[in-house]
Amino acid sequence: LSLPIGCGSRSSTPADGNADADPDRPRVALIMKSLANEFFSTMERGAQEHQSQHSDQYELITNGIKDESDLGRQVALVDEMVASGVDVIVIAPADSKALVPALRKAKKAGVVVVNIDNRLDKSVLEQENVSIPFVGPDNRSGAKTVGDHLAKSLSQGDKVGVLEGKTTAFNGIERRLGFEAAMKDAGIEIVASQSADWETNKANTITASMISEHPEIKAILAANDSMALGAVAAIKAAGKTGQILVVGFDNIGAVGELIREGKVLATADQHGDQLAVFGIETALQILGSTDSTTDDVQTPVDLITADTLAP
Amino acid sequence: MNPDPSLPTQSTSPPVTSTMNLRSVIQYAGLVGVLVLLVIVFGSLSENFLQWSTFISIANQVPDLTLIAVGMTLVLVVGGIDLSVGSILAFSSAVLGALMVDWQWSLWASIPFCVAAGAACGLFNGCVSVLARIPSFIVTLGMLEIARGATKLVTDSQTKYIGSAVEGIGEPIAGLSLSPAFLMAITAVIGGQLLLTRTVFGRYCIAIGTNAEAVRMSGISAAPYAIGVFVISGALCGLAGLTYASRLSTADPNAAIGIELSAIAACVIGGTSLMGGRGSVVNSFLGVLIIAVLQTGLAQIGVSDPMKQIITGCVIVIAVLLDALRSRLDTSTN
Amino acid sequence: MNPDPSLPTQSTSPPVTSTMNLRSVIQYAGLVGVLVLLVIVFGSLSENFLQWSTFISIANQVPDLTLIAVGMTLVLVVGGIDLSVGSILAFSSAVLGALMVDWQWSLWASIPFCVAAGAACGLFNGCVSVLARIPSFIVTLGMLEIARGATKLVTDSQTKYIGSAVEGIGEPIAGLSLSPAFLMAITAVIGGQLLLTRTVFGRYCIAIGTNAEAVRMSGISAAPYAIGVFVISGALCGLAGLTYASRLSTADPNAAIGIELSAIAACVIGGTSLMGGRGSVVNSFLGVLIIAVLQTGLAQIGVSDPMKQIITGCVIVIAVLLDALRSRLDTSTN
Amino acid sequence: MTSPPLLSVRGLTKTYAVTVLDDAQLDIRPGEIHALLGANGAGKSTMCRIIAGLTPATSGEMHLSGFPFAPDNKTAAEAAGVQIVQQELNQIATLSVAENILIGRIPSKLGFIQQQKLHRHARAALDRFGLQEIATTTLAGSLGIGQQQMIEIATALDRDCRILILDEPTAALSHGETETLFIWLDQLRSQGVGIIYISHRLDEVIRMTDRITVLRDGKHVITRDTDGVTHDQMVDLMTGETGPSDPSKFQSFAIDAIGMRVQGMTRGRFVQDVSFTVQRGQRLGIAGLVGAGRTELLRLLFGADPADAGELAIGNGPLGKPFRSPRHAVQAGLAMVTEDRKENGLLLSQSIGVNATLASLSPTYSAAGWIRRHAEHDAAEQMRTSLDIRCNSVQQSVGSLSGGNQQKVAIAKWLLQGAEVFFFDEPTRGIDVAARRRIYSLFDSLAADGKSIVIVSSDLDELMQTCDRIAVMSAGRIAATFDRGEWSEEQIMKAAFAHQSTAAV
Ligand SMILES: Nc1ncnc2c1ncn2[C@@H]1O[C@H](COP(=O)(O)OP(=O)(O)OP(=O)(O)O)[C@@H](O)[C@H]1O
Ligand SMILES: Nc1ncnc2c1ncn2[C@@H]1O[C@H](COP(=O)(O)OP(=O)(O)OP(=O)(O)O)[C@@H](O)[C@H]1O
Ligand SMILES: O[C@@H]1[C@H](O)[C@H](O)CO[C@H]1O
Ligand SMILES: [Mg+2]
Ligand SMILES: [Mg+2]
Repeated sequence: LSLPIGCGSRSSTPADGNADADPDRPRVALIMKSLANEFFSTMERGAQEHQSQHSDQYELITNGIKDESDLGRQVALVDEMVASGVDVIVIAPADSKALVPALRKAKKAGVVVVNIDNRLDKSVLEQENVSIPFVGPDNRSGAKTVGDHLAKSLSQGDKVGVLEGKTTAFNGIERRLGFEAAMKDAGIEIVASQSADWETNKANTITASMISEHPEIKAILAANDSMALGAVAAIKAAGKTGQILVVGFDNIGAVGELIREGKVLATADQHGDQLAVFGIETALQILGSTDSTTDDVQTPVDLITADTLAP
Repeated sequence: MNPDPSLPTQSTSPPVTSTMNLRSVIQYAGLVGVLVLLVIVFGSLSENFLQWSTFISIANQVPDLTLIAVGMTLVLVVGGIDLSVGSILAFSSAVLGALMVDWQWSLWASIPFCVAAGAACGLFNGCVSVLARIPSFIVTLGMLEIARGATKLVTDSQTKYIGSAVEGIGEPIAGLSLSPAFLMAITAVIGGQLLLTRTVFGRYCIAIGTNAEAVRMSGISAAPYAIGVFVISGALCGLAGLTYASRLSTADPNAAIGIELSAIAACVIGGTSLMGGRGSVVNSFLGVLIIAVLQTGLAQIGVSDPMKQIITGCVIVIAVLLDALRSRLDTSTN
Repeated sequence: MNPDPSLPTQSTSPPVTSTMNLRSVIQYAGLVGVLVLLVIVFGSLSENFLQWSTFISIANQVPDLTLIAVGMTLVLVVGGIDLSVGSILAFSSAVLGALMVDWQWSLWASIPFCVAAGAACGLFNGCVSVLARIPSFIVTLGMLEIARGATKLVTDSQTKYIGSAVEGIGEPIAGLSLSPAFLMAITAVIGGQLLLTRTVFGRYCIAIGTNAEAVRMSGISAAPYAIGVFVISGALCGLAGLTYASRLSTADPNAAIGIELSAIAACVIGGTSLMGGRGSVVNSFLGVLIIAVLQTGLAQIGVSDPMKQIITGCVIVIAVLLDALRSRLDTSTN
Repeated sequence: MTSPPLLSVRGLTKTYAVTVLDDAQLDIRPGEIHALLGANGAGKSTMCRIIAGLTPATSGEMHLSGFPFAPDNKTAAEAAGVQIVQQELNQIATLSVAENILIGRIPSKLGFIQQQKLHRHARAALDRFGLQEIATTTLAGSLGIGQQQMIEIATALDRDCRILILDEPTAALSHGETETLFIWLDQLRSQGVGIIYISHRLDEVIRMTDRITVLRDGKHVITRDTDGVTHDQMVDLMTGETGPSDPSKFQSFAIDAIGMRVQGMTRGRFVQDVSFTVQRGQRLGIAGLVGAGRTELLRLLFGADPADAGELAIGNGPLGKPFRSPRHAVQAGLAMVTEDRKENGLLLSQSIGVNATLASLSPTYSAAGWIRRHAEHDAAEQMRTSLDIRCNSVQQSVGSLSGGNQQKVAIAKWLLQGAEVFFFDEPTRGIDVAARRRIYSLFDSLAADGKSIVIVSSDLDELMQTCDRIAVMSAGRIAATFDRGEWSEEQIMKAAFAHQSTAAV
């Protein structure tokens, strides 16, 4: 069940007051996905801050969609941004495959395109015969790091549950694979693995029933922090706080608190606020150079635990 | 006049003898039957289903939807619809979160404002739709967007972690093993049912939903009642915002997206007419329970997500279908 | 009887002389006014809005919603509602994807099956709701889940990349600068309008939505018409699945979630009654355009996301409000 | 004249919750008008609905021209030559008059409506029945119910038939239209059509019909020639008891105190500059043709529609602004039994009890917002007895009552509420003779209580029988006012046509 009217797109005024004064500055469109996730509001804020410090270099317009499923709208946004004459599109695609044709058209129209956060599907890129640089983290190894850290607190033979992200998002799949690898290495069994679509409330419901179906579960591995929040609440409701560990991914503000309180064991910081910035910088570089082929840029992922957080 | 082709004869050949009460009692029995059936099915499919922990987990989930469904029943009875419930819930819990986190208010000081925020949204819905006479579908669809936008403004689009200060609402009261949230929901159900069946207010709501013009021509001004119902729905969404926040310990700007369809489904499963004039709060509650048991059960038996959706869809249709067949049987043998 | 409190007097005092057509022509003028207003506002706020490319990008987006809104108008006219449109769209495009990718069928061989898949879902909706006489709200809510689940089964919950084979539908025909998708949508609008206003089928649909019992009393069996309308809606969702797939070059299992509310909003903005018996396909199309222009305009002028939602909500309410005020003015000066 | 029956009905039984038709029989000969008589709820409409294929019989058999006849639906009955005009209106408000007339057989080519053919045909059907002033493109919903009724009759007459059933066709018609109808009935009779005619207006029955069949509680009582049967005998046959012969010796209760004053009330072209005064205890009748604006006038006075101009006062007070809403009118002491009970009088799907107490729930049947359920139930029971509402219980939904009994519930609502001035718009529409007398004596007792009563009726006899004064409306104006003793049917009809020619239609 879901919500209406695709009002979900977001944009912000160019942070620079006299945006129109300098027609030579390139216009950069940042197209994000699910605004139902604060990961992206953090991302947006990071980008805006960067822009205000470099307002002489580019103009920024940001948009997003209401949730991960609003794919049609994201494709439309690409069209609209091309229509409104932007020079650069930095995009976190909601779907690894479906965005490729639209982005190919954008490139054909002379727009520089950079892919961030969620990697576009390699085979589709090949079939469409486009190359789009990816700027983002290695989600699988990031998730593996989190999983490995969790494994230290568990013992061999323990049972855990996994909350997957959207099944159509490449980074969600990668994180699941990372979790699985870590558990396999430590000899821990995954007894339940379901997608909660990156959402808090869905994760809450699913975790609650995972716990009553598998009372022996020792930990929940959530592919992002929104879902980790839902898991923590479900564990609390079942009266098992402390008995079931939770790990997440993203390091959103709300989770920092939970880590300090010990309700979440660890998360991965993929520097969401910098992710768009990396993308924008890469795009501006391409714009400035004559060489049109660019390599992917891997951004850092850091493990966050109570120890790494300043008290 | 006769709005659903699927009910072509309802208005002109109502069941002969059945009174409102009798009808809804029969319906009640049918719903309990469906519920029991679901519990048995899930109990036999999953060894861990028939356990106290499952019931606790269901009891934890239902307060939000129950509170909303109570208000929705009333709104449907007067012949309106409220699509904005999810956004109002989110807005109220955002207000709660802002007060408790940013302003450091206590829970008790914040609750009235949380509920008032919901009631205010409901007042807007009611006033615009009733006084300007535009379909509540559109007004509340507008509010769905507006309140969601306001929520994001209030929370700055960030999930606000409130923490243990709000958790008490969702935790079992010592000795009772029921949480205040659950008790609030039950109170709302009982209060709503009494309001609808025993008070002048409720009677007028039913009358307005049946034939607003006849009510007007009886010298009763419908507006205060119709508006009142939207305010009640809004206030209950405010309460639901509180229970939601307490369940997740956070004020989540994306809370309860899409809950309107679940709430309406619960009401219709419970026999409330989308055309107004007919509804039972208790039966809507049973509708909520059916949905909750179905959700929890399906999650526990671990069928795949696609199958889960297919089964959910089928059960919704079948629940109403059974009810329709049964009531047709009643009428014809009666 | 009188289902929305916001319209208490409508049924008893219809405008004195205005015929159906006159009424919808007036409405048409009002909608065009709103549309022009929006274009002017956005044109003055964003220098890039009033450009050919903006209009092309709007024309690219509207086919899906237009096709669905045409079917929705018909369904609303007979007094039903179809919540399953988004899921049916997704299911049809999944069928298309499976045939073209897994079975390597050509586009032309696959299209009939894509449309048939949609029509079959519509047939189910129609048969269950009309024959078993249960509200179409519930049946299509069930179908919303069922078809979505089926979509995930067909696509294995993965986005299916179809590629250039399907893109032709969305690309401008040489010399016309309009895509087949857009032409299909326009054809559906014109065809739907003719169907509703010029054919016996359409008149019966209006009659059924107005007073199904009277239609039965006239010796006409309502079922084939009511079912037919759901089949048409399903088939149009199938076509929308095609245009959606061609726009994205993929079959996306999460396609068009929530589009039902947008489609219904478009219809209601266009003056279609949720109570049945009144509607205009052309005006629904204007509703679609208003929504699309609003979306595109807001994306271009760069307000923040929360403000965007608030503005969207307000515009929806105001559009209908203006219309209500205007038509009240018409009636009273008449 | 004993030609073999065109239609014969034997052993017809219909059971809902209770048996409403019990082994009933009927014979219709070609070329006769056959009255079907019975009290409200006797089963007349049910019998006709079975013959017309609208509802199945529980048991029994029918023969048409000697062949077994058991129509599954209306279309089958029509194909066999049976047409019905039902008691309740069945116009589709959002379709044009032409489409309503031709519904089920709209001329079309490849599914497309042939507009010209459609309107030409409808025009002819209306013209033939003297309805020149109704445009075929008008939406049916924008017509008054009298005009809608005429369209339904025109629709039936437009189709060829061997059996024509008219279920209270004149209930909403006034004199002129009724005469037009009768001319048509005579013509059909001479063409050999068998006509079943239901009416509670017994004078019409005596004047028009050849034979009568009386039903009582669903059972056949008698079939005989109309010739020689008197008004009172018919009533006795219907009620099964020998009642007092027409009791209504008129008595005036008017006292010299003003009940209501109305000055210059105007709304568009429907009501123009209407002024009158009703004394307390006085009964003022308002006569006029269909569409003369009588209903509009009452609605206007009751605050249901906004007025363009005018003033009024309840009781002796100074004239004041018209009421802004029915609520204000009711608070000031008005009550109005509406003409169209289905549309704006009753909550059809609710019980008799709920309907009866609707206007008086607060404060009479509630305390601190809570409904006093026993008091409410008792009140409903009391109304059931005093108005003789035929029902299984007061819990029964009003929609399942016979038309006449529905009307009684609509009246009960206002009796429980109480008021100083009562408006009755077509109060006996569809009400049987016995109940009608009960309502007349109700007028008497209200008047005796010092209440003022304004009665709109298309049944001139009714007005002449019950009223102290009669005002005649014509095209929105009061054309003449007569006191008892001064009026004659001729004068009233003349006044009714007074402004007719000048009225823009
Ligand atoms: N659909 C129904 N369900 C239950 N009872 C019904 C239904 N229709 C009619 N009845 C009952 O059948 C009885 C006969 O009704 P019917 O309408 O035939 O009476 P009638 O003779 O036409 O009376 P009237 O003069 O008031 O029109 C009534 O008691 C009525 O309540
Ligand atoms: N709401 C309305 N809109 C347009 N025309 C109306 C409306 N109500 C009544 N009319 C028209 O106004 C005229 C007066 O109608 P009204 O119902 O007052 O007449 P009446 O004398 O009571 O006759 P009837 O027997 O038809 O009720 C009629 O021509 C009717 O069609
Ligand atoms: O990487 C992001 C975040 O982890 C977010 O929580 C969901 O969307 C993903 O793409
Ligand atoms: Mg009858
Ligand atoms: Mg009248």
